[in-house]
Amino acid sequence: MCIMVARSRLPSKFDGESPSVGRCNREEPMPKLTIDGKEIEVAPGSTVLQACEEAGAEIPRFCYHERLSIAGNCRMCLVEMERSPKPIASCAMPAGDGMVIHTNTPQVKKAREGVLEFLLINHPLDCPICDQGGECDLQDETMAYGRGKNRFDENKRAVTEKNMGPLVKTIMTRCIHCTRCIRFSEEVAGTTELGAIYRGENMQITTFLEQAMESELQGNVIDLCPVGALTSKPYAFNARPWELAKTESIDVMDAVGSNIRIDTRGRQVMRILPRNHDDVNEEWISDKTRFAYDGLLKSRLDRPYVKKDGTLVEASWVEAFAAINTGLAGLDGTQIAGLVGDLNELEGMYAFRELLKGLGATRIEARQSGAAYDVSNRASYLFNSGIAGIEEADFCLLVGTNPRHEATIVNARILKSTRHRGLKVSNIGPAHDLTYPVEQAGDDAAILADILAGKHSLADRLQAAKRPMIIVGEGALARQDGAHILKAVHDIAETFGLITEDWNGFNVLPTAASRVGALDLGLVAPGGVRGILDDAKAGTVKAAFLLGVDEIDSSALQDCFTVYIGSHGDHGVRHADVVLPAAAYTEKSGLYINMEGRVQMGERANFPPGDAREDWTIFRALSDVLGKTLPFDSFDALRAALYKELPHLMDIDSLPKAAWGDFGEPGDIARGPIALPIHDFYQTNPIARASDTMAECSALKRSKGEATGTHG
Amino acid sequence: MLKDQDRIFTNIYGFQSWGIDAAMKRGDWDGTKDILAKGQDWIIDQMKESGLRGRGGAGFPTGVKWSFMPKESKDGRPSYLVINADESEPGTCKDREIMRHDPQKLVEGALIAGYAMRAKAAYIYVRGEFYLEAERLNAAVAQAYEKGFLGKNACGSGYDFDVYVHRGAGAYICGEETALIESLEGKKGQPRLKPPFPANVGVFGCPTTVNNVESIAVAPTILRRGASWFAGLGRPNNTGTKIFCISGHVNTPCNVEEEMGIPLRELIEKHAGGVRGGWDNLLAVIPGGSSVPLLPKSICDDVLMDFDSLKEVKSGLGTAAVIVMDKTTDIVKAIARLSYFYKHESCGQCTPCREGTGWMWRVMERLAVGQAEKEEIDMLLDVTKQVEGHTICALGDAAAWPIQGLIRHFRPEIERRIDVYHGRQIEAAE
Amino acid sequence: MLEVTKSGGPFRFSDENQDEVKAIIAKYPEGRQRSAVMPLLYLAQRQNEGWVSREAIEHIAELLSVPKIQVIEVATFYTMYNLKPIGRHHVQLCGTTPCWLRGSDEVMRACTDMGLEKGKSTEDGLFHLTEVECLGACCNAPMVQINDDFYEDLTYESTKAILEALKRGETPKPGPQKDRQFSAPEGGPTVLRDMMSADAAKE
Amino acid sequence: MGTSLFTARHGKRVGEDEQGNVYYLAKDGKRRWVIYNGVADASRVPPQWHRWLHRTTDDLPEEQAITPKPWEKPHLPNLTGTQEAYRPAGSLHSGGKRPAATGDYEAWTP
Repeated sequence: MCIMVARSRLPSKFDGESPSVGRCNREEPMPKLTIDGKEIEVAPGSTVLQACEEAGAEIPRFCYHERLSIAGNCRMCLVEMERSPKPIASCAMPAGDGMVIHTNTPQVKKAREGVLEFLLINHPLDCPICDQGGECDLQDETMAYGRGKNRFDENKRAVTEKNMGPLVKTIMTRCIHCTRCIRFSEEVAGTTELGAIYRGENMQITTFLEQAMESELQGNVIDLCPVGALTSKPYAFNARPWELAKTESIDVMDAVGSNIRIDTRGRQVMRILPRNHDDVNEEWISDKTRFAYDGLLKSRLDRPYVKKDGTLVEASWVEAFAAINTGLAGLDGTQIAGLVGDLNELEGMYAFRELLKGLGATRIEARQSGAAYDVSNRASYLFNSGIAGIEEADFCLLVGTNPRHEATIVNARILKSTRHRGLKVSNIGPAHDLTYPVEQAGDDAAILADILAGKHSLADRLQAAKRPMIIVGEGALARQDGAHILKAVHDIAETFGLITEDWNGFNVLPTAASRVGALDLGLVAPGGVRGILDDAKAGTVKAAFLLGVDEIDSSALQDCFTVYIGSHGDHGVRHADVVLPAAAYTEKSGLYINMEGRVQMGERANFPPGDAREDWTIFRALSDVLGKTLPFDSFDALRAALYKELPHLMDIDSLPKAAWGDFGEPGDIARGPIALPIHDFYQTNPIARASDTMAECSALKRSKGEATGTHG
Repeated sequence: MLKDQDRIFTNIYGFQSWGIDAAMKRGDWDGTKDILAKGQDWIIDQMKESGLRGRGGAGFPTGVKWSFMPKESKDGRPSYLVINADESEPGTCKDREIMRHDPQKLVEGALIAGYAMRAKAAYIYVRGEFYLEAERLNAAVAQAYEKGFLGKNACGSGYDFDVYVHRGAGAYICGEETALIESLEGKKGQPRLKPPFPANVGVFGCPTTVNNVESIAVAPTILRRGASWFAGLGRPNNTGTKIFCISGHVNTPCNVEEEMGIPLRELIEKHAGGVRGGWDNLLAVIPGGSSVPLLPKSICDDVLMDFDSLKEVKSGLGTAAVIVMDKTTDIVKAIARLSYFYKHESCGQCTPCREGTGWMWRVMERLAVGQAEKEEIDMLLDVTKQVEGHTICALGDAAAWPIQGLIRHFRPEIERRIDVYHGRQIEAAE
Repeated sequence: MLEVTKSGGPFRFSDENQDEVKAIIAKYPEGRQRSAVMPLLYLAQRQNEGWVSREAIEHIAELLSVPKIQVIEVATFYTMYNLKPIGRHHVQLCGTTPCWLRGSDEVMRACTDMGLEKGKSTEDGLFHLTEVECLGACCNAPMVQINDDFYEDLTYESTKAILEALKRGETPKPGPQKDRQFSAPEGGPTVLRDMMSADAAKE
Repeated sequence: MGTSLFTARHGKRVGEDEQGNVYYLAKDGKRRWVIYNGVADASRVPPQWHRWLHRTTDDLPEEQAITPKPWEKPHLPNLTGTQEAYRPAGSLHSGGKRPAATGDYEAWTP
């Protein structure tokens, strides 16, 4: 699992202060240990705990976490080492050659029982009302090491709750002071908002004077907390872990493709948790991924609507299809356009495309943000280095992107690399607090031309770096001269050695989960979204199909016959003539391609509400009514057709290497600042906008911004 | 008894001026340049030969400790000397006297020790409450700079060396070397995990040696008078002189420098005016600061005051802070008060200490009035065993030992109280 | 809940302390200015009548580019930082075993008789009494620290006398309140008697 | 009928509660009883009278040294089986809507 990766990158609490600690030196010999009589060789830099795991001895732990620095403070992982008078904390002890470790002696058991007793004496006995119940490390370890009887006759400690904002609920009396959350906030989130005040038995975890946390990753402390001290506020008292059905799926809130687990009870999504994927999201997910699920219950389209006398009225599917048939009557293909939104799976988009193609439509467009992607070369719209590849880079240039908002997980990876690998980051674009030190080069897009001409200091930085990388955001590509910028970055990549045999430092950061998939399907039209909307206004486009398109100014479609297919009543339905209710991402299986070009499969966790249907079934049924029947009757047949066109989709979860080539349009880059695509991290899609939790976060952020006068 | 000419701290009582001129008259900074000229290896060898064991409590040989420091910096990291003047072990008040009355001994020692371990600078970490002592030390350092003994080309040796004074702010745990390092870095004083040891990764991520004030302050005299002089005092493996702090129920509490291995009884009777009410009125002695187990009178009669002798009787020399308790003492309450001290000073980082010190104190408070069951004595002993040896630093051990000592030697007294308390309860019920 | 009193106005180090701030930061190696957190908090406390305000904490955090939460961690971990206003004379009474053995209870009684209450400031704002742990003057027990000065070898009477003198606005003589030279035994040292005369100075 | 005769012969009226129930003590002090004002329902006896009636105390309510707490509500008889009986939220009898359950969603309306 993740242990192999974690071992070679074992961060120490004192990393950055000691170049000798935490680095894996390949020349070092493998230390050989004897664990419970079993000899084992482990990678250099491993800890005794990891060696024990390798040898199959389970070591209980609370404070130790593979992805955080070692604190060694819970003392639960004590083991016996020969020639050591005291038991040692295995999580903190580097594995040394010739060590003889015992993990199952009576002394070890006694020591752990002692530690566990100490943890329990001041831990409340409120498991029946604790949200962690059933998935609590302390409960589990108590089964193994509990005394079964209380010897503590004194009063238990009570600790006041701390306010940490709208997402994390605290019951601090339960805290066992493992400091995982503190280390997370400093090392992974990079915001350093949590700390422990006071000392001794009065030690309390809190934020600065109980201000709400600002990190977009704060929800992860809920998973990290081994007890019920930090729990999810929106999920509080909602469900027990054993009554939830767990479905493994893929997130659609951004283009990262975070691996998630959707926990449902009956028809309702109760919570969303991360799944471990070392190369994508490790085991973190952003707060939007984790908490936007309540948006799945709000503003749902649960029945078809048809516009009659200027207002939308409820209709049956048959009526709705008939209305579409009427609306399209007499139109030829050039007058029909299709737009694809941000959250769609490949199967739906494919069926959509096939339907529109059947109608003769030529303009199907998925670049909702207006970014000038070039589908002629796959490398031109991928994050070619790979998310895990960030850790190999030594210099990173951001162009018109705020990864903290556009891909929080990628930002965390950059932070990790700056902390442990000495990555240096420069930025062209508006200045933002990205949680790590950034050298701000200005927000003028024309700097790119200067770099290319060798006139800018960044040119030297790129030249000097061994593995440089550039991340171009949609903010830059969505400018009028986006294609020119794409070309300029392409040329910079070629000029400054970003493209080598085993390294591709050219990266694009799309903001939407469906983007790469749509581009693979070739859903681009000349003139882009802007062109279609202009033509709709001008009257040359007479009918438009919107597949979950909510980020455009739909007023341009006022006079156009508009069909909206989607899950939420948001911007897109405003001027629709027919509304077809579809499934949201938890309610359908499907393939997604993340920003790296990695194909991942999501599974259906629950069912769409009311009369809503999965996207592809809608298009299949509609095609029948329109007399252009699509050639698949089942989901499997659809997938087979899709695989036939795009065989690389069969290669699930591998990181493809896109061949390098020429792309972009040569041309001048206008001087002027780059605007960022995301203004409000918490409100980027219809689900998030429907979510009360996200609205609360957004309001909090805005009020803070106003209070301090600083943004982001 | 130690002859006056063999005493190192001649101005311990402050009869003379603390200033550098007076100090030089007393012999400080005499031939320091020549000592430095003999080289690092010579100094370390001499220190090893002298048998000096760390005066901060643990008793690790100082010369050996210095020799752990890297001989050359492979990665450009400088080395540091950190001097632990965070004197807060209850019963101990020796470093304060050195700092306010004989500071040049410490400053000179800092230069020599720093030179021997190739350190770039020394930080003297003075406990925050010693405001005036820190000011005095600052002034003494400034005087040494003025004379050219510190700074660039310190003492004419061609070696650059700086000494800084850093003040703590009230935390006993900062006397632990890694906690002190954390504190010096501007963090909470929470001990670090070892390994890595400070000699590898210490303050600011650089190799560091942390020494007690007394260990450093005696170094110049040892080197001037020769390792064999120092080694000739005391007993083998427990050599030299040591400042003893005698407090509690004696007629004249005081600090006094004496030879290692002096009998406890002689120490108390000769220098501290004897136990209040005569030797037979003695109940118990804590021989080395609050962290070591106490000794009942029977052992005190003939025990010698050095590391090994006290270890034999299951106690320790610690900081050589002798706390004397006569028969009027409520011994359980005295130890309960120490338990409160450890509860108050636990840093809260690791579980056994954070939870255990509070538990132990609460049980001790009940035992002090007898409000307990007799089984709880064994339970308390078990709890101390659960704390001992399971913590990151030694504070857990230090909190456990006094209680273990108490139960070892005074169990009947605790049981008597329980009986009395329950007897009273029964009376009340009738 | 932790409360740090606001001073009500922005905090900055006074002009005379500005050089001190620079000197403190200069003591530590380049990039390690965080070490100055503790000295600066203390300096702020001295400048601000014995307590650290929330504004001061925020100012220091910004000055040293340390996250605010980590400054407040430090400010709450160590006992010497006062996070709310306290009386003019901070009486810190040592109650640990060595002092307790020699009568710190009597000293405490003297304090309470003078109207001081543990953990509180007097109404006139003159005194603030705290019971602290060992202050490292055990050979001169019992003792109290009042602001910077140690008053040692106390009895009920001498404690009262000191507090009364402070009340009158006088500065009583710090150090042992008995006839004794610092930590030498009462009645004169048993060793090094020839160091007692001022001109003797020879090892 | 028999009761009222018995009451008239042996009973001594000692008091009346807010509901008008009248309490009697036998002249020899051996029996205590109540004549209800209306339906004979034991749960209509308020707590203070209940104490007296069941010989928990000999003091009459006005003599009992119990000051009502501010949060105490006036005594109600057991309403089970009547119109006023308690119905949980969502009960069809109380005419309410059922409480929220999983799977509920808010539909969009134009």
